[in-house]
Amino acid sequence: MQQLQDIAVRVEAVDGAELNHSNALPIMHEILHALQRLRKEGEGATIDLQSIPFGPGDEEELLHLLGRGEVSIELQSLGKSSIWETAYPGVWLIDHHNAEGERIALQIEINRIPEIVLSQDEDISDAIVRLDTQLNPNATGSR
Amino acid sequence: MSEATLERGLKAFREQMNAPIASFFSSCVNCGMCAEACLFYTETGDPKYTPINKLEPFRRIWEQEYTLWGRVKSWLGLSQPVDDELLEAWEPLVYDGCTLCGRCSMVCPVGNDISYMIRCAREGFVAAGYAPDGMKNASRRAVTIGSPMGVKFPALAAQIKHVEADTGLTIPVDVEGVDYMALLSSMEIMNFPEYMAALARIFKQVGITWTLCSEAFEATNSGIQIGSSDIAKELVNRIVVAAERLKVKYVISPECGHAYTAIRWEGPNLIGRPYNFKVVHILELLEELRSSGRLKTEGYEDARLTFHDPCQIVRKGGVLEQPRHLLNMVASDFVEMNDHREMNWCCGGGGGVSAIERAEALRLKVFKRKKSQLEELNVDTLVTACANCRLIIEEGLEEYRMEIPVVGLTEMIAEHLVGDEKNE
Amino acid sequence: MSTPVDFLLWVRGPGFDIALVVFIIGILIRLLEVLILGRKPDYAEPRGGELGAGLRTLLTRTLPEPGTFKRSPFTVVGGYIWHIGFFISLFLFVPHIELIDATIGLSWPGIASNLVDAVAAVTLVTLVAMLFSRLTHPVKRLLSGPEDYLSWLVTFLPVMTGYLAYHRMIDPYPLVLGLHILSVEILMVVFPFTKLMHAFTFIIARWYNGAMAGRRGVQS
Amino acid sequence: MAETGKGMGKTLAQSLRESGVSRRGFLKFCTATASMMALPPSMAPAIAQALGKAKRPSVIWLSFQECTGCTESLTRSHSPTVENLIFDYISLDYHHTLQVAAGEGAEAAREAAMRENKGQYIVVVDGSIPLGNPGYSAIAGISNLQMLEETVAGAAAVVAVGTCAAFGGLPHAKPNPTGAVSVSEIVKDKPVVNVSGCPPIPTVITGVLAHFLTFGSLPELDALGRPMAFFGKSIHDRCYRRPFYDKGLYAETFDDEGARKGWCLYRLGCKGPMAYNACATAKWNRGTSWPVESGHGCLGCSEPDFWDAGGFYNALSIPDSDITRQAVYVAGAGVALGAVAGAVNRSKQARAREEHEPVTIDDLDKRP
Repeated sequence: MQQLQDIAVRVEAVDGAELNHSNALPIMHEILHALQRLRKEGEGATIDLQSIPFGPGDEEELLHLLGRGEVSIELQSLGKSSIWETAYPGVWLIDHHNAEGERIALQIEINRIPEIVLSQDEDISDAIVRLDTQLNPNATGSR
Repeated sequence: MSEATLERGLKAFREQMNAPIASFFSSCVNCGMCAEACLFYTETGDPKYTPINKLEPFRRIWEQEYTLWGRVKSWLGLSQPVDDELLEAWEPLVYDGCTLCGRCSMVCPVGNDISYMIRCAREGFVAAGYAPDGMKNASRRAVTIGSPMGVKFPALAAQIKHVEADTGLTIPVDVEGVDYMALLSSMEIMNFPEYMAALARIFKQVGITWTLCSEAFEATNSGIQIGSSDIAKELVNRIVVAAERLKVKYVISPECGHAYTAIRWEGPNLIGRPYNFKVVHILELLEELRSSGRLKTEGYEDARLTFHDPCQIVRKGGVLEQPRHLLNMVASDFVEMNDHREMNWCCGGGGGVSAIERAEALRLKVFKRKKSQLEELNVDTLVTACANCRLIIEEGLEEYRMEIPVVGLTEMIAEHLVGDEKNE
Repeated sequence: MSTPVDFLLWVRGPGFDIALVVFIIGILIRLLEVLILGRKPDYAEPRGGELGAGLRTLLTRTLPEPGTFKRSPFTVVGGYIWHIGFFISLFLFVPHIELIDATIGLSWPGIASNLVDAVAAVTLVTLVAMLFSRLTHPVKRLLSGPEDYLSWLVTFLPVMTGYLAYHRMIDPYPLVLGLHILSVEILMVVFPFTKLMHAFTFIIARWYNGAMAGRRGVQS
Repeated sequence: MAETGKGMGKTLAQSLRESGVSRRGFLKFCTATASMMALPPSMAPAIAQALGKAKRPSVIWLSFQECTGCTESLTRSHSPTVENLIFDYISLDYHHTLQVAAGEGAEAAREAAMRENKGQYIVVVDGSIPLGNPGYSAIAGISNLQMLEETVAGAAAVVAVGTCAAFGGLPHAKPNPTGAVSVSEIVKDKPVVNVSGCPPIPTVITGVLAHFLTFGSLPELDALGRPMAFFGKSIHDRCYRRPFYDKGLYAETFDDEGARKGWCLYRLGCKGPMAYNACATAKWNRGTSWPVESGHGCLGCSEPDFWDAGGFYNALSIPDSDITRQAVYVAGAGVALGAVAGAVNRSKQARAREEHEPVTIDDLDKRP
């Protein structure tokens, strides 16, 4: 069956400028302030773009303004997540999708590295167990 | 015999109500701007002299008897009645504190003609017996003797003799069929006989046929001032009867403000019909003579002089430009006051106030407005065209020790007549 | 009347109907009870015409006489600001134009809502200043009675509730919108019975003033 | 609340971990949950902590006078998503549209869930309750009112889903033939959350359930009992077309230049200013669009009495009645009454003139 997202939705533009509902610019300002705070106080910040009432074209405009930087990360956990640093170092875009490929969150994180990219303690502990089991298949509870 | 009672007063108020007054009362939002136009407020600073406040009794009659909502409020007992106490309290505001100068009527943003309303309100006051003694006495003298100052014809005849002796001209009296019948005010007869002389000289030069009337020489009308149309009608009627008997074409209103209002604007309505003659103010006549080239003058006054616009002649009479043209004919240094023409300030003694003895202190106080206008200009001479203004201003100048001569415009013109033997 | 929406529906429905009936009938009664009084014929020979002079005064009285303006600038300027502000808010705000269009079928372009908002804010401040002046200026204090303060209040409330509604300062919106409409209905009901009538009768008054003066050859 | 109950065994975090989801995946899930609950991203760690302890609550779903649109909204538009993930971790023990069991078996499941989770379970209701004739709507011979009362008796909280359950909705619209009322008019002794909308936004339904699942409590509510996180701001406040409203740029018809340029739809009857909902951010059809973005004004479907709040295409500011015609009649009456008032004035004036007694100089003085 055809998926809803397969139906092409084309917004009939009157002219290009009309489609920008100028929601992108305030967010750019918010990003600037967060970036300044990050450098001064080392404190990160996250902006949930799904809580912002974007009109047609706003998201595209924002992503265009932010551009792409040097780092791209792909995360495979409960579906794919695309993470990339924008043209402004310290400003990251995080695009979470579920197993069906639907977006479940779209965020901008202002940080040295997005929190979700860091390896988690529980997973590291788990890794130790698994690695240990693999290296010492006969030993029991060596740790 | 009838008598003045509250009931008659209320009836008179009711009788005066009409669409203009109802629209005025409906429109007032108590913004208080009329106060700033009234010299009784500006010079005393007492808010009770705010023009619209002077109309409170009349306003109540309007609201309670001529508006639906006001009637409902009255039935519910929410209205304050108009009673003797109220009229007594307001009498000094309506009479002593208003010269009917009409300046407030020029500034009201919603367009209320407040001085007209006060004129109408006085009908109610006088019918209820609330009018100042001075004005009552003037009215009595006007009706019984023929002049508010008690001037009888023999007194005029004596002045005529003096003037004739002075000028060598004849002052015609009771001549039938002439073009013009001149009126005089008592003040001109007693205080400023030079006006009569000026008329005689000017009319001789331009060749106008004219007369005085022994039965109707008095132009002033106390009925207009006290606010009784009945008395005013009786006084106007004397002039109408005389003018029609002498078959004149014109009646000349003299240099007296309210006389002009009485004979020119209120008269026909008081007698209930148009006249068979025309009424002109002396300045209107002179200007007509000047512009048609019949009136010729020579020489100029050297003195720096200004003109005091008499309210009833200028603002409420419509004779605005004539005095300017005439002055420019004989004056080389004529300056206007700051507020002039239809925005002039009253001398403080109009509307009958000059007849109220008890108002003298107030009158002198509000004269300060004219005083400061004169001080701004630093003039040598003040010209005016109203005997009452002239007298009031002279008194005021004396009180404040200012030495500025006050002259009548007609006399000044007469002083410059070409070919008059009096001119050197 | 249990929920704000019920309240809004009432003020937009029966409430508005009642207010409109009182407003229209009241104004017509007030105008006719003035006009039908008429005036006596004037037999004095006129020096000038009444009609033109009356119409001219109708317009010229909109501007203050310069001397009076100098003596009471606050009343004049304040009066201008709030009247103009009130009319801009009333007639150039698009939701109001929609209402007028629905009522009498006339419509015209509005102006930017945030401009109306700024104007309304200035109007509010001015109205408060005018009230203060009325309470403190000796002349205005003497003249003013309950009716003057009632007139002020019913004029102030629609602007204030309109401002609150626009800024959604009271939650939920149907409540504040309902309050706004109710305040206008109160204004409409009070209007014919108070000096707010001057909004209509000033035309008659100015005309008579100008006509009476014009007849005598004076432009008042 | 929502500590252990029978059949609620493991915590959500444990279940996820056992199904091979990494901590990182769990954090991603928490991020999505925060976004869904309209909570700030900074809440994600708190959600992670809470979900680490959360147990699987039992949910009983009751459908009364409704069109099933609410259930459609929740289910039909979804392939498995984060909402479904949530649903995997609640126990939907009774939903007569969705469940396999029928008849007595279904009712038995409801009774079992009520018994086993007494005081712990959540009741979700869609549809209004008729107070007129109980026969207007009944399930398994039990009237809606009776079923609601007995089910709610042991519940922890009630979620009224859809405008019918929240405010009476379409059945409640005039003339309300069945005497339909909302859940909150019957349930007075339990917390009731209204998730209004016709239908409500699916993520809002799941967001509320997620909140209960996550924090074990109900979210903050507005005066109408709706979660502030979703209903705290009006459509108008969050509308991307709001700048056009401020600038005074309005579409006059649905096909004019203004409409094509996406100007404000106020004049076309948009009820955005009085409607409180999250459409502008949550959007519909998985974020595809929402009514205003599609070029149609908001109907205000999440508000009480929205069916009776005037025409959908009438601007919010205009009254409901036919004022123009009414004004003509009223003006006629006004002229007639004004003529009467004028005549009364006129006669008073005339009488005063008739009764006029001339003032003479003899009666100038008032004689007592």
